Amino acid sequence: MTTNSKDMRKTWEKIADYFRAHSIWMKWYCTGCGAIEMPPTMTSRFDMEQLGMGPMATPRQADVLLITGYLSAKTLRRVIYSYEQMQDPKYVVGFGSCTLNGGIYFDSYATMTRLDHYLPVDLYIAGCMPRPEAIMNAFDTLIKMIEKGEAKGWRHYQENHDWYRKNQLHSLKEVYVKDEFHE
Amino acid sequence: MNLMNFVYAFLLLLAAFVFQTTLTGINRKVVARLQRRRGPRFYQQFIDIFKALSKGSTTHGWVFDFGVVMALGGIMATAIFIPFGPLKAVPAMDNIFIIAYVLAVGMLGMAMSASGSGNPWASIGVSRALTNMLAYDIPFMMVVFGLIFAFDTSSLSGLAAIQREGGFLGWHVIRFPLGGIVAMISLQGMLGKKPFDSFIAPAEIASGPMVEYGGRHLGMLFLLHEFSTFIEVSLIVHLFFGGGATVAAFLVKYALIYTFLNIVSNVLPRFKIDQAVTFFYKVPLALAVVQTFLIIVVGMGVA
Amino acid sequence: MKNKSMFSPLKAWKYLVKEPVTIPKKMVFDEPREASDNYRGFHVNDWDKCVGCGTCGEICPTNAITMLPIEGLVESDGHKPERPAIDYGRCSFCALCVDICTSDSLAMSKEYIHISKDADTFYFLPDSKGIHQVEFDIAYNRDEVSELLDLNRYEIEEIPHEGRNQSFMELIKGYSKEMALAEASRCVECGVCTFTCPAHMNIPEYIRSVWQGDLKEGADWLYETNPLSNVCGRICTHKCETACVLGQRGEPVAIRWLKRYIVDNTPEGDFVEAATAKVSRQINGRVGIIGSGPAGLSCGYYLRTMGYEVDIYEEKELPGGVIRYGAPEYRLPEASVKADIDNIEKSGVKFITGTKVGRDISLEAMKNKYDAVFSASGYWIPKVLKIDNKDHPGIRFSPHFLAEARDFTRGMGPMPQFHEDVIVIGGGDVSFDVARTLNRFQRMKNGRANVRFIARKPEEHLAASREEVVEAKEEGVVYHLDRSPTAVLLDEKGTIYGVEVALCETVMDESGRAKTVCSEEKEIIYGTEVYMAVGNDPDFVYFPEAMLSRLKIDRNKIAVNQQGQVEGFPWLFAGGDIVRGPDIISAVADGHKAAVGIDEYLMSLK
Amino acid sequence: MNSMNKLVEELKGRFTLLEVLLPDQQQLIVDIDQMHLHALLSHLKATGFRQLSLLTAVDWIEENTFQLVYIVFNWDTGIHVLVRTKLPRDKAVFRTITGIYPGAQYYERDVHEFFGVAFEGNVMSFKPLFLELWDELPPMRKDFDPEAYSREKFPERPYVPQFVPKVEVVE
Amino acid sequence: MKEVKLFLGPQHPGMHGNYSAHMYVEGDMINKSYALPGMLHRGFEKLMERRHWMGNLALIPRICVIEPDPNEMVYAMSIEKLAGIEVPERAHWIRMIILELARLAANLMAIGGIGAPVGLYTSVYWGVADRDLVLDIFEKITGARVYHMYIVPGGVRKDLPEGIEEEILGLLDYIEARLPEFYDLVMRSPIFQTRTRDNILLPEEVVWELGVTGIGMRSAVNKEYDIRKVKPYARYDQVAFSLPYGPYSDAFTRVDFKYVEMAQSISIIRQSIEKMPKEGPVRARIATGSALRWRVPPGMVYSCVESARGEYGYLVVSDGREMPYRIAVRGSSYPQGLLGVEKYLPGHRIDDASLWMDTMGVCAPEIDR
Repeated sequence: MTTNSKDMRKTWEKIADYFRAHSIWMKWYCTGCGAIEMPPTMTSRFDMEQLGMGPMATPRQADVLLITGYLSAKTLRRVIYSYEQMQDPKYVVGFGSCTLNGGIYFDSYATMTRLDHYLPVDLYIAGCMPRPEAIMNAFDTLIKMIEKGEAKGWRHYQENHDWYRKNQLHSLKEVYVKDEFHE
Repeated sequence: MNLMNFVYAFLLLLAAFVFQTTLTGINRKVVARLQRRRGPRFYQQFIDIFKALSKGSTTHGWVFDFGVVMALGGIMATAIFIPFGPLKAVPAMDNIFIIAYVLAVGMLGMAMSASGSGNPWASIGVSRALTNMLAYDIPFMMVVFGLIFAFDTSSLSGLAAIQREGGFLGWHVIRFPLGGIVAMISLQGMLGKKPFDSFIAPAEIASGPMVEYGGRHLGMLFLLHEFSTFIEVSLIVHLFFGGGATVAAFLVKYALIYTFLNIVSNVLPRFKIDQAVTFFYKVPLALAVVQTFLIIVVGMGVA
Repeated sequence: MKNKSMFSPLKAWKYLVKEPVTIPKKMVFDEPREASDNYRGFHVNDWDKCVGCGTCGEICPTNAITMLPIEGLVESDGHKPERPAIDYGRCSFCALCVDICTSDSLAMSKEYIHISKDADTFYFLPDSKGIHQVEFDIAYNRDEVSELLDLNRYEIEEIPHEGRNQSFMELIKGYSKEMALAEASRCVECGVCTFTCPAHMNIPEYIRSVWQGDLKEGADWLYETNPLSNVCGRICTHKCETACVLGQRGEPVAIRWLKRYIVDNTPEGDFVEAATAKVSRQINGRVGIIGSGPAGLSCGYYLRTMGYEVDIYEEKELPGGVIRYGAPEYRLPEASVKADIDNIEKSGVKFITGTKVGRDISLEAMKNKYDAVFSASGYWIPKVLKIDNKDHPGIRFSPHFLAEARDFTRGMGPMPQFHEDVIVIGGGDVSFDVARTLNRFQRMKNGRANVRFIARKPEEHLAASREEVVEAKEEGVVYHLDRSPTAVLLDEKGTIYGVEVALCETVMDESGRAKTVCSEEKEIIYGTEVYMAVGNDPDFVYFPEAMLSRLKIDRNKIAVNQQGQVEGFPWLFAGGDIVRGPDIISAVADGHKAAVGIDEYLMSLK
Repeated sequence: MNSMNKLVEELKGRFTLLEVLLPDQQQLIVDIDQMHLHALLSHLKATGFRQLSLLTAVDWIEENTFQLVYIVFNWDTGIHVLVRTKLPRDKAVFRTITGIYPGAQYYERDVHEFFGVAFEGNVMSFKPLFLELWDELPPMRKDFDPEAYSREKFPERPYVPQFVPKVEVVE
Repeated sequence: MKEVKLFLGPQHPGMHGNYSAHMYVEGDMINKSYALPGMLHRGFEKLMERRHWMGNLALIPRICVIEPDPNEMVYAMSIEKLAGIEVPERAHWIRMIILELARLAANLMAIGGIGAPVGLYTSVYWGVADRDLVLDIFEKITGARVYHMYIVPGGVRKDLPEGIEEEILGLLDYIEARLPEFYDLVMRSPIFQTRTRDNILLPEEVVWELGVTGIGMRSAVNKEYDIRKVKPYARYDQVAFSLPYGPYSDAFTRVDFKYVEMAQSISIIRQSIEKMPKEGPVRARIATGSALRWRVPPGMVYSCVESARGEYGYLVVSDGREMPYRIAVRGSSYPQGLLGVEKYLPGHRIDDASLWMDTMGVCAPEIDR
């Protein structure tokens, strides 16, 4: 990340970051199989609401986009679309092997291999899929990062939009979904 | 009205906000318990609201923006009229009709703004919300009219004072149990709690009117929600539970009622919108008719 | 069924006063719950055990494992200087790598949390500690149920034990197709063997050819590095098998027998083609080779494939050297030797037999005739034990006897003469060849045998290979082990009647080395003829005096450089026993190396 | 087993079957030519094989054919019948069976998308289903290399490992 | 009223998984709808052709994340049939325990998860938390929570850990005690019944037309049509169990049947633990050599098992090499998920759309593959 604005943060930004860190709403989008460990994380056994996190129905309300595993090209278009709908500041967490280097689907014609080519990723979790404990710890790390103002992926996306868009177009041909339904 | 009044009103509004938001937080913990988990920090709701306000937001046209502001303004204006136990920011203005009227401005603003977002889910949500309102308002208003008819006053504090004369047994909920039930059910509807929350059902219409709100707009929506909850629960406390002779009594009653509704809400699924309407027109309306009949014709419980 | 009640949902309120099931925060963040004893967490790899074979990477369904060369690790027999690195951007935590690990070094620990914004940290080189260098308990490990290797060899067919000591029929019949496929399927293609094989044969590749049923391709692979596959498929010392990673936990792949399976079962035409197809060009260059043993043949063949004109000089009647006049027929049938040598001949190598360098043609003459000379004259002068009466004419020596025996079995000579009660002194493979050949001759001629075998060491310390020791005993050779000969005993007429031996004992000293100590106690072993097979020496008579003085010869070995070039004589190359020894495959390797060296040398001259 | 024998006899009597295989006791594979496939399926459906469990294809690229496999199931006897037929690979056109098994509609679309087999009479089957903006060979064909496609479209991560330790050489 | 286009999914909270239904809505009624699958398409069938028979073990469970074990089972069964391998007796019983635990976990998720489309989140929280206890057992047996890779061709990958039987029995007792609480919370609630009774019907003709299997089929055709009964695999013919069936399939019955099935699963596991041989081999080799070079004799075979959503099958084709030649997957919910959405989702209200998806058992990953 290019920002070294830690010292330049204004006081109000520090306060805002405190609130942002402790109230992270995730977008309810199960992109891949890692999503199966989200219900245990969200519900009683691990209860991520303890961290102030909760699911949100639409991208407009969400702060964090969880990429729970592989993304097919078809999903990737929708994910990018959703990400762009989200309000700044926003964060992306990549779950498991697939988001890092394609995982077990590295040779699949349908799935992407590295997420950070298309979206700025603030945090990766190892595992296939990561256990709820790992997910919870990742959220904890994310919280600390936001508090310190280190989770600046969204700004990176703004600043390097052309680069990202070029990659997106290379892999997807068209970023926005066009089918008979979206005319 | 002078400057002092404004400051006073502002402080009461602030108190209402702090109280209701804390209560929401505590309730989240209570509900969590029901769901066999620990739940968030009790001040989580504050963090959520301030976070939302700190975020950027996309506008969908001036109707969208203006609607939210208008709704928040309307609701806050309404909240000023609500007595805070014995405290009143605007004395002698706690008339139910005024409250209902000003409240409508807020609701209308909300509807306007949501429709302005242009999202079809939002439109469906709005139309459901309005249908819902129609459904719960009729039985509720009927019972309230009964009360006004019986006691010849439409002042909230007035009605509350009348109840307190009879002590615990003087509460309207005891004296007019059917009306009490109708009011509680309607309140459930007003608050958008299950089973009457189909207008914000995430699983059906992706949270309906809220679908396009994010960041600051959503924050305002949260504020609005806290205030409207405060208004609606306070109405019931004043109308049926004897209001508050002291601030503490008012708050305790308020908290108990709110928590009760919440835990009821969380063990019930939601009605479809048509089923909700049918339900309101079947059960609460019938009860309301009977209650009003008893009040007006038989005079039961009035004296 | 009117099974409904407004109040039944309210029963859930009882949980308002019950303890939640949520796992306490402490068990999530501070000390995360311990995973189960079987958990497939992050990898751990015991570097002391790991041999770097890379089988884990082969099985990995996600291509997550790459073998990284590690600086400071040294390649050795059965060990590659590599260790697996795992890409957690690929890994699916299936643990197939653990199940197939040949050396039992890879396992999975109970560690399961790694979070980072730096993607590079997900590329991980496991050692015995975890990804964060914190020790976690080992969880998932292979057991015999989850084993993915086939640890036991498939038996090769042999001729029946009864009666086999009465003929020179080949002992091993070879693999059937089914068995060869089964054996070949055990290979994990790690290629560790290739390093150990002196000739660096393409072992995994030709085993793969067997497994895929493409024997022609297998023969092609064989001829890449070894023109004597028929021979080596039968009597190679198979060091590769001691390196084989399957030997870490089970029995190594029968590499030698699989090679033999290829040569035995490839259709003859394909086999000849595999040998000759490589000769594609013609170069203006001539090389003379002294000795047609394995080194000479190998050198000649590879020079031929490079396009050189090659003449091989052989003292004896037939080319082949030790493979023609050394190994006994029951191990290495004449047909196999002939097949290999014929193929080499078909590739265009010329044999000049019955011509001894130094006697019929001088080295000087060769130097003038050829651009380069390769000498692989071998060890043909027998060593003599320094015991009493060592020069008695009744004592016979292995090279001569074995050559006679071979001549007889190929029908080119009479059966050698021998007595009824014979004594063989030795301990290495050759002495067993002598003993077993004698044993067969005696039984063929007399119907009974009396071969007494004397060696200084006990059975387990003999230099010969295990199978020789076992088989010779089965065939009826009588062992007198732990005995050191001190004298050949002669009667009044001067004929031999026995050998006097001292009783010895072999013990391990502190450093773990075996040490043989002989006592004064003596014993007589009776027999009328003595065969000595205690090693051979080279014959350097063909070197002119002037040259010999300039050669560096240490313990009968000529000093050469990496490519077999004799120091001080750039046109002269040497290989085989006179340079390195001690076995055929090393000689083949020397020949190949020298061929490459000669080519480079001659090219550099142009 | 008895009902299986009866079934085999019956089918053999009514249709010219190219091959009949019995992989297990409750499974029957019959090969039939394209012409008679519909008649066979209709017959099977009428005799209790009411469910189409699966319709798929196999690409026998060396023979230059596609093999269509129709798996029908009789819930009462527990017998699966695999009806197979071959199509030339370069003229992969067949007729729909949606008239017999309406449930085949999406299976045919599936096969069309992944193998490029066209089903006449099933208009919907020509639309893309799982893939979006696909412009390559149908991916399940054997001559399509997914890894090469993936490499080209979705670049791999070039790791910069900084961890390779040096082992101290013990003399 | 004007017709509007709406899409349910892929990121709609009412949709389980990454799946989408495009709906043309007038008022609250759905006039026309199409399923939009493929967001989870990974090309499994292609990838399986590129990996060793054993390497595919890592791939197959990932086809259906909700209930991965039937995948492993059908794959193993296919190879065993092709290679003609006898599975050791004990392995059969262990497999049954695993499959039924998986069914239990899937059903717990389902009966809890039914709360999501109707807004009763408490049951979701409960259901998932209780399912997690099953996952704990799985972790102990197989070494992973979700993707077990435990049922392998030839048997199972490892023997059961010591003392796990008691833990399983303890868990079963717990779940058995919890089921009535779920029933009280969800099924006996009048509001839930109002929403689900006589709603989202699945008539018998539709079952046959689409090819729906599993609970949907049994509740509609009034027969005990279950692969476990019709063509028993493992040792299902040696345990006593009976499955619910009926002639009238509405949303309520289908959920109700899941409770009965769970009770049956519990009973099957108990019987298995009792009847299984206490020791013995648990795995047979499928071929000679190392796993890199296992070959399966050429042939074609279809195997199926009963998953929590119906008939789950693989068509496996081998050409005798070390990798499969072709594997085709029949996802149980393929018929209702695609053709069903197109033909029978219209006519329902949008309120019911996600309930439709849920009670029909539409599982996106197994459709997309």
